[in-house]
Amino acid sequence: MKLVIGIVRPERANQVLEALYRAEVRGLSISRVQGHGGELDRVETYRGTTVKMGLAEKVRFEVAVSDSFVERTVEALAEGARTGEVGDGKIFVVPLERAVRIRTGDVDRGAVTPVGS
Amino acid sequence: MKLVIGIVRPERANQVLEALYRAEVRGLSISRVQGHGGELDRVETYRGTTVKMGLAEKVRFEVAVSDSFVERTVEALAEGARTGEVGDGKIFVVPLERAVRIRTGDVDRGAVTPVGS
Amino acid sequence: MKLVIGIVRPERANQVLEALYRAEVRGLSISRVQGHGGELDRVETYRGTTVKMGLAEKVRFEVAVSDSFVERTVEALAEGARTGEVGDGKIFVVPLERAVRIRTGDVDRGAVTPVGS
Amino acid sequence: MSAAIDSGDTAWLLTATALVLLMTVGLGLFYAGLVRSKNTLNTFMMCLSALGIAGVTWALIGYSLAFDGEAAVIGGLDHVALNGVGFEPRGEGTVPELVFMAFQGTFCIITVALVSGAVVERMRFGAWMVFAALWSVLVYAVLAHWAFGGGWLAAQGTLDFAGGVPVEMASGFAALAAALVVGARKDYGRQALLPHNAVYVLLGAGVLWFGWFGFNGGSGLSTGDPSVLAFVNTMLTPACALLTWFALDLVRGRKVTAIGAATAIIVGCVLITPASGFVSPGWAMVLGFLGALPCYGMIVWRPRTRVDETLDVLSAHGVAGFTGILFLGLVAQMSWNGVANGLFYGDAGQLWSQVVAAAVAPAYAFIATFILIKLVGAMMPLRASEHEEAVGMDVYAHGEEAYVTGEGAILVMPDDERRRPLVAEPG
Amino acid sequence: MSAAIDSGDTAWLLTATALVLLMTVGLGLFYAGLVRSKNTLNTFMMCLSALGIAGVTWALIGYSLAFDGEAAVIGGLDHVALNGVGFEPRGEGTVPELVFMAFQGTFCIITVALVSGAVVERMRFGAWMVFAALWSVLVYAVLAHWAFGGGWLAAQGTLDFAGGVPVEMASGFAALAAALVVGARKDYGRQALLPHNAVYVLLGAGVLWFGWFGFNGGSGLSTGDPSVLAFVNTMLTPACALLTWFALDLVRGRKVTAIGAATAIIVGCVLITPASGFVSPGWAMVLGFLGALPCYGMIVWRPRTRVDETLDVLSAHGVAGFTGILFLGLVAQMSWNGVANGLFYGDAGQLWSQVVAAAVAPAYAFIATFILIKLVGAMMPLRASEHEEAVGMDVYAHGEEAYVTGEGAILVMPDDERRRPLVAEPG
Amino acid sequence: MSAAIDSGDTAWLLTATALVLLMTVGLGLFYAGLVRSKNTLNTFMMCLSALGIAGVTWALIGYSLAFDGEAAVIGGLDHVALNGVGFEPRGEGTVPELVFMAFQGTFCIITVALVSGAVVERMRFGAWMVFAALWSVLVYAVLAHWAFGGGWLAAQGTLDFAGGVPVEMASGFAALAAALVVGARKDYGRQALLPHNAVYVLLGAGVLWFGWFGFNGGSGLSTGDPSVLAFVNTMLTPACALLTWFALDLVRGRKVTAIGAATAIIVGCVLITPASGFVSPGWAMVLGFLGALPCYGMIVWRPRTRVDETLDVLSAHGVAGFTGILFLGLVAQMSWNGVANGLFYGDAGQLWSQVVAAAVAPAYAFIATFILIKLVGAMMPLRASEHEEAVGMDVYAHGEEAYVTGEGAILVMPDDERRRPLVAEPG
Ligand SMILES: Nc1ncnc2c1ncn2[C@@H]1O[C@H](COP(=O)(O)OP(=O)(O)O)[C@@H](O)[C@H]1O
Ligand SMILES: Nc1ncnc2c1ncn2[C@@H]1O[C@H](COP(=O)(O)OP(=O)(O)O)[C@@H](O)[C@H]1O
Ligand SMILES: Nc1ncnc2c1ncn2[C@@H]1O[C@H](COP(=O)(O)OP(=O)(O)O)[C@@H](O)[C@H]1O
Repeated sequence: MKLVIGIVRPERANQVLEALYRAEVRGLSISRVQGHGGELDRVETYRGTTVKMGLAEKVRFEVAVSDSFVERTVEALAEGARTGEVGDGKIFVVPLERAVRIRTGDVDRGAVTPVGS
Repeated sequence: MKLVIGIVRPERANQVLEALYRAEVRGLSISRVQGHGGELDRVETYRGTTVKMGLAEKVRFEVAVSDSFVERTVEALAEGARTGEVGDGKIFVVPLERAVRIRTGDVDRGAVTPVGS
Repeated sequence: MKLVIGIVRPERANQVLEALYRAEVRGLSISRVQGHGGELDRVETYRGTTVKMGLAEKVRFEVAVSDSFVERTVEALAEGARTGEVGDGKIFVVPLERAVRIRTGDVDRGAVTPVGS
Repeated sequence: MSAAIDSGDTAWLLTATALVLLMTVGLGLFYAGLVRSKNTLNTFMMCLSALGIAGVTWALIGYSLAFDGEAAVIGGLDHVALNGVGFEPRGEGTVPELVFMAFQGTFCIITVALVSGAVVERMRFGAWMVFAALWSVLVYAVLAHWAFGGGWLAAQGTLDFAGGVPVEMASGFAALAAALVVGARKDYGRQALLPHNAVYVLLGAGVLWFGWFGFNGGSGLSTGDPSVLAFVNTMLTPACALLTWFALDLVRGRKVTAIGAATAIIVGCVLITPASGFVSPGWAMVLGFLGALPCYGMIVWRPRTRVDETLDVLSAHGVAGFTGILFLGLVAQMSWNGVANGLFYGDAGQLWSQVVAAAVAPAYAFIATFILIKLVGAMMPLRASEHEEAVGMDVYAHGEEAYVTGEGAILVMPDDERRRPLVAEPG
Repeated sequence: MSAAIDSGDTAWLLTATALVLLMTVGLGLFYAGLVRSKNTLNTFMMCLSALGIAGVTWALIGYSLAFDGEAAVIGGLDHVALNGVGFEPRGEGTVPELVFMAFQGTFCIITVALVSGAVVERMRFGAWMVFAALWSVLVYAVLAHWAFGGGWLAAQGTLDFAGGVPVEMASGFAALAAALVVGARKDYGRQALLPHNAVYVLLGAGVLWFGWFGFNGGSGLSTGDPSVLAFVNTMLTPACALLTWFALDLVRGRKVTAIGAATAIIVGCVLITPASGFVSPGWAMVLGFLGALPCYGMIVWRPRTRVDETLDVLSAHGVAGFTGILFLGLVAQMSWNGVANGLFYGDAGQLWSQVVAAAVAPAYAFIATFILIKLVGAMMPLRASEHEEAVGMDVYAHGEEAYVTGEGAILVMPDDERRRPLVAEPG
Repeated sequence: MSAAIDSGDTAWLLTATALVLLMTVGLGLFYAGLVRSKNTLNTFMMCLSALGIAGVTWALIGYSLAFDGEAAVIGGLDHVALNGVGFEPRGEGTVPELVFMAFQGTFCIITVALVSGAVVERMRFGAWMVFAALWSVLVYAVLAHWAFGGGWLAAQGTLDFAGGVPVEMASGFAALAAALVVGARKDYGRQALLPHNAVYVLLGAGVLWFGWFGFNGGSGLSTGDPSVLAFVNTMLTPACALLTWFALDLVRGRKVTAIGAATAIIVGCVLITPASGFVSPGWAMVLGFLGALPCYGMIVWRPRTRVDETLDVLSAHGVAGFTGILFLGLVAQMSWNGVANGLFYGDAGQLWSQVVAAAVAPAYAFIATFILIKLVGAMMPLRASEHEEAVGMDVYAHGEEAYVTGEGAILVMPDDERRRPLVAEPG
């Protein structure tokens, strides 16, 4: 199993969600993060203080999937998030040794794989 | 060492914390996330707009533990978070290659294991 | 490649950022977390209710780097975050199997390594 | 325009009425800040709903029961549906009765809203609305008649300038009854249930103080001396209560708390409410300094009990109103109010009249509310299920959240509101 | 001080003017809560900018065009730059003309601010400011002259106590035109665009109601009977509208919504605006109960269209104002207003005068606004680029964010504002 | 009720007093939004504490020192503890002295609160409270006597309608002194310290403007012509200042900022404060357009210095008050104010009287404050430790947080407040 982490633009979050649903990914968690990368900094001014904002709002997806699902999950993330502009984000794949569904205690594939696949 | 990630209901967060403390887990980090899984979507209405909320509030635990602690950490998470209703959440175990305590520079077990174990 | 996770004090976040920039780390994501460790709990009072706050505000850094960058990233995190007081935080290094730059589809080193290194 | 009308008095009463109406909004904000974020809207809505519910019951029946005639126990029905309420002043008044009715109506509204503080975070909204409608008539209007409408309390000499009886003691002891019947929140006493936004609390308290100048200052129904005295005392007493609260906080926890300060402002305003037009500024300051003590003690003690009177309406309004009503019996001064002296100025009888009010009003409010809410409970469930309470009242009672980011929100097209949406598959 | 001046009337008008000015701030908060957080400041600023822009255009020219002389179509220029506006009352008035000018100016300001609700989250701020300046003169001042300044509508007998014509219908139908010309937000209809802070919405609505007492209650320009009636009705109608809204929400979604309640308060205040000083309290309550129906229907229906009239100014102001203007033609009562009867009291002509206003005012507001904003669009781009809209108007239009944590903010020293900062390397 | 009392004037003064009291709450919100979230409550509390502290010192001694007798330097003690302050008007007044005292008291309160803007995010709360108490008497009351109480400034002809001397210049230059003595925040100049909630800032500014109508409009102590003029100018000047600020922002950064707009509103209100009842509406507009320039420049320049006068009280109040006081010396017009002409209307002497005030008031405020806060600093530490500053003043000074989620909060039972809690083990 793998833990797939995707960092995307907030305004694309809903497209990414839909892409993941279409890819039959059934479980995921998201959170707000701020990211730094190649984007130009925003200059903001508050009274006499001018600042460069080096961080941009992003949404972080965390999806645990069984190995067979890694490809389509990565593709779905990329497809939903891509705009072609700098700042689209990254996808990271991390090994996942164990997964447990708290409610039932099911482990591993049972915990992350949609019923019937 | 392992990085144990647990995603639980916000209303269970304090029980989970207490379970972890009882299991002598001494360090952890939590954050708010929103998750999608098997729960039924909430329908919400704002003036003329009706929406299905596909994400539910969850709390994400991140606990780095030495191997000997993995079991009891997972158990504590599960015990504290279980309600038996869909939406209880998941636990993920990821390999951890290195841990450093910034203050002292201690690495690995020293960084994550409670004094005296 | 590795995914380097650093948990630091909010008031040190900007120093850590600058340290990472100096270390030529070009991409990272941060988020707000709350952590428990060795710090003494804060006691707070709301009308007749007194509580111990077992969690302290922290900032979580997530940096994907190619192996050659791990050392300097860890050092930069530690250097920027260290105050010597309990609560400075931790650094965790997790194996990273794959990284994708969504915009271009570049994978692995191409996705996480600054141009020209 | 009737000759008896004074344009200055009318101008002030119009202003005062608007100020008191604003108080209910300020109270909603104050209460909303004190609850957890998942119950923010529900808490605010309990107050806003009073604007609709009590606003209407007052016009339809409450005003008549409170202010039609001087029968001992309850008013008549001649003013039902505002019948006969027009531009002529009421009795000796110098403002149109319509304005008087509106001004008194805003008191009914905020009193109902106050009671909600006892049952937030778990009472079902439907049950609340039914309860609010009945309470505004059967409890508020009755006590308003006793104290303001020429009922028996007024007749036997109780002084109550701006509502120690029908507003403060009534809401406080009704809150206790409501809390007892509805029961505690499921995690009460086991978990810390904390205010989610203290800025709302401070701002709400500030708005309440602002509105209270209309509440007390307008209760003289003119710009005459009693109104002026009441207004100025409404500035002095809360200022003194604040300092006492600071001191007590320092003694107790070595820290001055912000939510304590907000509470002190409310307590100070309540303390002076019954006494505002009757006592000298000097005594008003003393009332602020001393009167805060019992309220503070009560607020610290209450959470150690099993009674989840959630937002401490009893402490901040019941106890404070009680204290003010009695204090007034000691220090009322004919030379300031032209009406009566308290014990310290030679009239023990006045104190007795105050004691009667301080005994009867809480009793009536508590018992009537207890019965009323039991009845409502017999008709419909009073509280949300454990699950609903856990998820929060905002989603369950209103289908909304106070703070929405929009991620994961899928638009439901009117035509497919019943269609199984993309995201409904099991996880 | 002129003998004609009444100190009580002046006191009330000063208060009322301050109250109406506060409404624009409350509206900013109300609107800001209804948009997404990335557009919070821009939305609030559209309202605040009206305080500057319309405040100045009104003093320079708008007041003169609206209130200098009784020509049928438009006023004169004798009061340009407040020339000749001083301490003497205007006509039969009992307050200094300066106060009258200021009071009317606050109406112009809030009407301009109202229109912004149609185009938030995408209209460029520069274009908005130009549009606002022109609109305040070419649309608001003209309609104010027709309805208030002795223009042809007033002359042919239209009754409009506090601005059903120049404020409510004008802003509502202008909003429709503006929404049509500026076009929908790029994700409109495809994604759910939700209110980011419902507490702002509730508080804003409360502040608006509070201010509306000055808006309607002050429109009698005195403390006389019409003002008193208008004031009291401003308390009754929204209370009734709230109950209707609760009922409709329950029928529709089995849940009473908070944002619905906030909307109901606005709708209730708008419904009574034109009728406030002319109809009995009883009819005012009926208006609240019934008048809410078309507005509710419109608000539910509008999002199903392709018209992104974002914050439903048309439904809440245009339709409600329209309803109030006509209703008034049915139930106006000489015995209450001393001026005119509606159809139910024997004067069909009055209804006709109302119908004329209800037909002409929306038409003028819509057409004039449509042309005006097209012209502005010809001069400069009206809307932000897709990219700017995605990132949010706050950053693009104002270089600020409403909620900043400060992480990653690098101070730019004045001397190195052009220096390539530490953090600019490509990722 | 004394024959001299006018009900309309009293109605307006009561309203104005409530409005000014609300300003301090609005200021707390405005300031709280401008700081980082970890200092939100502490900042708000500095303002709220002024309501308690200065409210009490004013009643006990400040009022007497400011308004008892017309001695040149300082008033007498006959009104200590409100002795002899009752329903009779003061001098020629038409409102009870009690109201006058309360109205003036709200000025003292907000002036104290204003000063806190210079030292937020690091000054210890205890030291602040001691300082505030002393400052309200030794600085505010003295300057109020000079300018309002018949002291030497008034005697030598300085015109100050609503507090350019004791409120605006005093708070501005006192703020500078306080900032110098307390010192800069530890990260000042090295890190960007940004406003955490700009909505609070905008709403707070709106509330301040609203209250300022009472502040300036009430300073005529009646509803007479000067009050009316002051009121209307309070609407015009900020509107013009807003437009100037928009223009300057555009020139400087190509973007109109929201926090700039909020600042412009304050600056506009301050500019007109001393001049409000003395200059024509036309000149008031000019003052808004031009007077904003020095304030804007100062606000842009100050952060480039090492002086961490954190919330720019000097720029927004000191410099603006200074500008208004002098401008008034140029354009005061007997035909509008019935009192005096400025230089442009033939009386150079008036300008001189204004120059004297503009020189002496800042000097006294700065020096007295400098000494005072040094003394306080000798008694107790003025500022929080580096560590406390880093963690935030809310937790350290008040034991609270503005925004709490509740996770990890363990209830401490009264009986085990000393018990080592579950969560205290070392990590
Ligand atoms: N090495 C990294 N580790 C963690 N997050 C990263 C890394 N590089 C980029 N990111 C995240 O991806 C976002 C977009 O990356 P950026 O380089 O700006 O655009 P692009 O991926 O299109 O080149 C960043 O804002 C950051 O949140
Ligand atoms: N594959 C997954 N990857 C990441 N998070 C997941 C995954 N599956 C579930 N979750 C998280 O767990 C939460 C609960 O899962 P859900 O399927 O709804 O309930 P249950 O675990 O009881 O079946 C989800 O809201 C989501 O936050
Ligand atoms: N085992 C752990 N797993 C995850 N996060 C941890 C762990 N231990 C500590 N942390 C994080 O590091 C922060 C600081 O740790 P703490 O033990 O308080 O200080 P120190 O690292 O100086 O001993 C904690 O607040 C928590 O966020």
